[in-house]
Amino acid sequence: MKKLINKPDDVVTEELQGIEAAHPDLVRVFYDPHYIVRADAPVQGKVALVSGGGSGHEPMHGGFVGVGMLDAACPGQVFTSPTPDQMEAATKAVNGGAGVVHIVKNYTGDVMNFEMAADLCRAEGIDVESVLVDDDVAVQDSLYTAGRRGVGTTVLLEKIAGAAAEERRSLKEVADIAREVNANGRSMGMALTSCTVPAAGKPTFEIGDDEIEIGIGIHGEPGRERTKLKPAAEIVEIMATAVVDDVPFKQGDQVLAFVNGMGGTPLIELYVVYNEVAKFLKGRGVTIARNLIGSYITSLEMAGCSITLLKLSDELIRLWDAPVKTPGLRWGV
Amino acid sequence: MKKLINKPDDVVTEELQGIEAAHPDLVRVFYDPHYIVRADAPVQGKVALVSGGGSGHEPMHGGFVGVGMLDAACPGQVFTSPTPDQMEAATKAVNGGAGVVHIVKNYTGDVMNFEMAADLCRAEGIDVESVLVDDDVAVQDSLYTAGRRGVGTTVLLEKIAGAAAEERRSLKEVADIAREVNANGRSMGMALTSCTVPAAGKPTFEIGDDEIEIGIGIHGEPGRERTKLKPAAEIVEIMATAVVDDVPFKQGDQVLAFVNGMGGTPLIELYVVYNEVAKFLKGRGVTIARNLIGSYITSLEMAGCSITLLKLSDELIRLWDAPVKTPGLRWGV
Amino acid sequence: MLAVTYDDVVRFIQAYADVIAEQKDHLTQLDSAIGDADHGINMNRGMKAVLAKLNGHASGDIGATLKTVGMTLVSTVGGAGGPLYGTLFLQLGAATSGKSELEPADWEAALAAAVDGVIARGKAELQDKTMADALVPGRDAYRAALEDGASFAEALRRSAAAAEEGMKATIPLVARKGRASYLGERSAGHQDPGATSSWLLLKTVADTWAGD
Amino acid sequence: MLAVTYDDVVRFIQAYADVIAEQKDHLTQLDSAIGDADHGINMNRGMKAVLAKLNGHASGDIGATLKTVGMTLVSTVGGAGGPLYGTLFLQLGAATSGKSELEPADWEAALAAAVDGVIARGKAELQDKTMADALVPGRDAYRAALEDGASFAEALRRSAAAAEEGMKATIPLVARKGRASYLGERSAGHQDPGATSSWLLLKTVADTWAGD
Ligand SMILES: Nc1ncnc2c1ncn2[C@@H]1O[C@H](COP(=O)(O)OP(=O)(O)O)[C@@H](O)[C@H]1O
Ligand SMILES: Nc1ncnc2c1ncn2[C@@H]1O[C@H](COP(=O)(O)OP(=O)(O)O)[C@@H](O)[C@H]1O
Ligand SMILES: [Mg+2]
Ligand SMILES: [Mg+2]
Ligand SMILES: [Mg+2]
Ligand SMILES: [Mg+2]
Repeated sequence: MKKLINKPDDVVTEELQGIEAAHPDLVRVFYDPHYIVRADAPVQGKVALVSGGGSGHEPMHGGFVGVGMLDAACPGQVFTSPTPDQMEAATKAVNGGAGVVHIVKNYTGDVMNFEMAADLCRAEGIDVESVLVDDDVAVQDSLYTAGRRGVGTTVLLEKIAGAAAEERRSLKEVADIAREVNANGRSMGMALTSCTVPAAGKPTFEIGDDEIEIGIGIHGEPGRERTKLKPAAEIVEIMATAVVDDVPFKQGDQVLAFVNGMGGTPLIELYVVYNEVAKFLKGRGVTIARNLIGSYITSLEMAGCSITLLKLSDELIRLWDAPVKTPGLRWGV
Repeated sequence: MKKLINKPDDVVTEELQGIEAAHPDLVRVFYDPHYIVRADAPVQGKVALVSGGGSGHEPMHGGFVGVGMLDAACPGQVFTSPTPDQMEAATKAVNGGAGVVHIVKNYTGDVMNFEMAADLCRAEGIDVESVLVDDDVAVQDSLYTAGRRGVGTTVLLEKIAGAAAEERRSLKEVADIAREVNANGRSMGMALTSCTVPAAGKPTFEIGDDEIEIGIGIHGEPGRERTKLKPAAEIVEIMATAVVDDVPFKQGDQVLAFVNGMGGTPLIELYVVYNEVAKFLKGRGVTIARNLIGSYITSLEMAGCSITLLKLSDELIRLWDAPVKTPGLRWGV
Repeated sequence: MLAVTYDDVVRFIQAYADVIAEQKDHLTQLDSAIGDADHGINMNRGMKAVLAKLNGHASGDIGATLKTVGMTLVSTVGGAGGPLYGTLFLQLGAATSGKSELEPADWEAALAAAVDGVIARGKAELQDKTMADALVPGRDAYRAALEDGASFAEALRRSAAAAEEGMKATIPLVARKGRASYLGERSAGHQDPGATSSWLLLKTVADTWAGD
Repeated sequence: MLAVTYDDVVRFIQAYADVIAEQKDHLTQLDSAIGDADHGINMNRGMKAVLAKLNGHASGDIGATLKTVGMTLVSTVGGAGGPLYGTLFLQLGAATSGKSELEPADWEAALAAAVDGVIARGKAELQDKTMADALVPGRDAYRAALEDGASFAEALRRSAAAAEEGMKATIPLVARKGRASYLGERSAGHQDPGATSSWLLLKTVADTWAGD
């Protein structure tokens, strides 16, 4: 295992120390338990957004804490859901009296931990609304599984719901907008290589030199098919078809196209992929009104990408364009 | 070779098509020859900044074209200097009558191609000032070599000189500020893994599973030493010592600390590295006044990082903080 | 053996921590086949934290100590295992609150509450290829053994044996809960890591309390 | 052979493109040892572009055609090789401007101008482990051969042979120019890729014009 770390057990804590040292103007970091809040938390009268999940997906979620996006993030150990005490402490720290939205990616661990946390918070009189993100079309037969995983749409949802909260909308409104984003967003990922969880020390899965995994999860969960390496155009065709047919996105729709790198993918490849996505959507008569290209929801050093499409209303566009100032996403300010 | 591409020969062109499709609000892309200019070029009365270099270092340089940074970028083939006709065409396209600065990383190919281009441009009556970036302390005995390579400082220089140009400073002033940045910036890189040039199809160098290369160049050029994998703290100690002792940075200095990923390095590791850099500089009494953490000057999918330190004056801080709006770097607007 | 003392409970907790430490890589390995390669790491982090927490804090109250174990697991394990094992121990604790000894019927009630808690938390049904597939037969076999008039020790041994069978029976199953469910048919042929750590729990109970 | 015709020059250019295509991997391999693994790829891209450019454009003017080759290389090769080989052909072209035939002395002058151009562009000195280490002996041997009274063909063969020796002599050298110089002592023991492509150039001249 080759990583720029010290001891595997210390990775998450040291990452947090790095974030604390780097962005004191944007965030404050707490260690017992682990959570990150925006520098000016709690913002009185504003609905607060709390998310969290296993580490290893940076910049998500810690990198999205700041004005216009999350109020707090709870980082778990690498690829391991954080714990209810983190979520409870974070929720209390950012509660500005207008209620708190928990943004939960649909993984059994995250769901159960956030459930326990929400119970604890409600018992203390804090209004908590939980919003589940489950946008991964790679998971089929979702009736017979834990359901679709939460992946790329999470980033877009955190941005858009964050903008709504910044406008001082009510708890219900912010949660509804978040759910609207989830309902209109779909993703699919693929991997060229595996990643290695630091504490495990060896690759999560084996994959041949000429193989790719289509439909990969962000923790290296297996996808729909293991296939031979293909040209980018064919890979995009497979993934984008699955995504587009699922909502379904129709001719004339406006979308946000998000091409995401898995952590080990260079930007040059993401632009090649984006070019294919743009051609594909043009062929389907779907207009890309906004886009995001980069590594925003990652799987450690995994090479690969995911494609997320979010159907946009004018309102969602407005909220997407609103200023955001976080370590990982910034514009308009 | 596993990459998200179609044909190796088409990578650069398709990447440009992706950039064109993604950022029509920020840039315009030309194909014969290849160059990228900011959407509103030429800006009359403003000194224009043109840079360029081999592709494979994305977002540098194409991702830095836009308001407050570069007016144009010329992408070569992967890891291969662009050609004088590209530079000449780009220079003409962005010349707003106040002269053009060519920002040239110190590689033999880049230097000679930019030299030929500058000759062509001057012959057509355009005032061109060339600024060389040569900040890589890994290159020793620079008297007996082609000199130090241009690496991380390039990103900071393009941002700061871009801000100066935006203030309508003169050609000489902008070039002088750029040279001041180069004089006060030093970098050193390291690699955990090699990268593979698409057209070559196999890794540029071999490296053992437990080895790292300290002092690596951004094209995989060998560094100062091949050594066993070490903890991040030790790696940072070696690199930061070489950087700090070279200017030298002294107690009380204010610096911009730039921790850069080589393309295949996940952000979680960059924050672990930044944490070590912050501790190291604290130990030396050097204050980090600004920072930049992310993959901005990359070597395809190479895993590794570089550390750049730039000694800051109040003036450089002000220019660094000025608004910038490019695909790869954005704030204040 | 007619009843389990406070010290027996502490010895069980310590022994379980040892077993988890020893089986850490094996559990992680099982999780890497159909999950995300962290079950052993997570459980071991949790049980190490439990040991640190209990160290020198002998309350004498079995229920209070088991609750502490549960709280500690909840806040240190994370993932699916954290809430599930946390709930398991919290429920064991709630059912044994204030007790300094456990008689066979006390353990029957505690185990029933713990298994109910895990099922309420995770909503798994039998054959979903989860912890429940080891815990439910373990609970049922214990109860049946007592009804058959078996000794406490014998009932614990049958409980562990039934859990082991349940665990092995997860191998051919297609997972329908948790991360392994994403694999669909491909999850068949692998033993469930959570069922394995649950068998280890009931086995450790038997080994500690019904030791020869 | 007393003089080289326009067609001979075109045949040389075509043959050099073929040789580069054939040696592409070898040149890239040499560059991967002490450079960035692109010399063959770059030169091949350039010579392919040259063929496309020349195709059907027989001007009859040797100088004009060689200049076109140079311009094309400048705008397609990139890296260090582009300006250097571009300059080499531009200077060959400038020295032979308007000619439809080259006599031995014409080639002497053209080669001298080309080598001067490469040195002016790259500022390499002998033994810096660059193209110059093949080109300079190639030029000198050609001149010396003519002075010795050798035939055009023989002079071209000696030129190629001297370039080959110069190329081989780069092996032990420590590079002081270009990318290989970053390697310091570690550049010793490897043959310089640019010296190799330069030898191939002079060898192709000899093979094409002094063919048996
Ligand atoms: N809904 C559920 N109910 C009961 N047990 C479950 C459920 N989901 C998962 N599990 C158990 O959790 C185990 C995985 O635990 P662990 O690896 O710690 O969590 P994660 O899947 O979050 O990484 C599985 O092997 C399974 O036995
Ligand atoms: N300053 C120089 N003068 C002459 N030749 C040089 C000089 N620098 C480099 N070269 C030649 O260029 C060759 C490398 O060319 P190439 O690989 O095409 O360029 P790059 O180094 O930019 O990738 C070297 O092998 C060397 O012979
Ligand atoms: Mg997990
Ligand atoms: Mg090159
Ligand atoms: Mg797991
Ligand atoms: Mg080269």
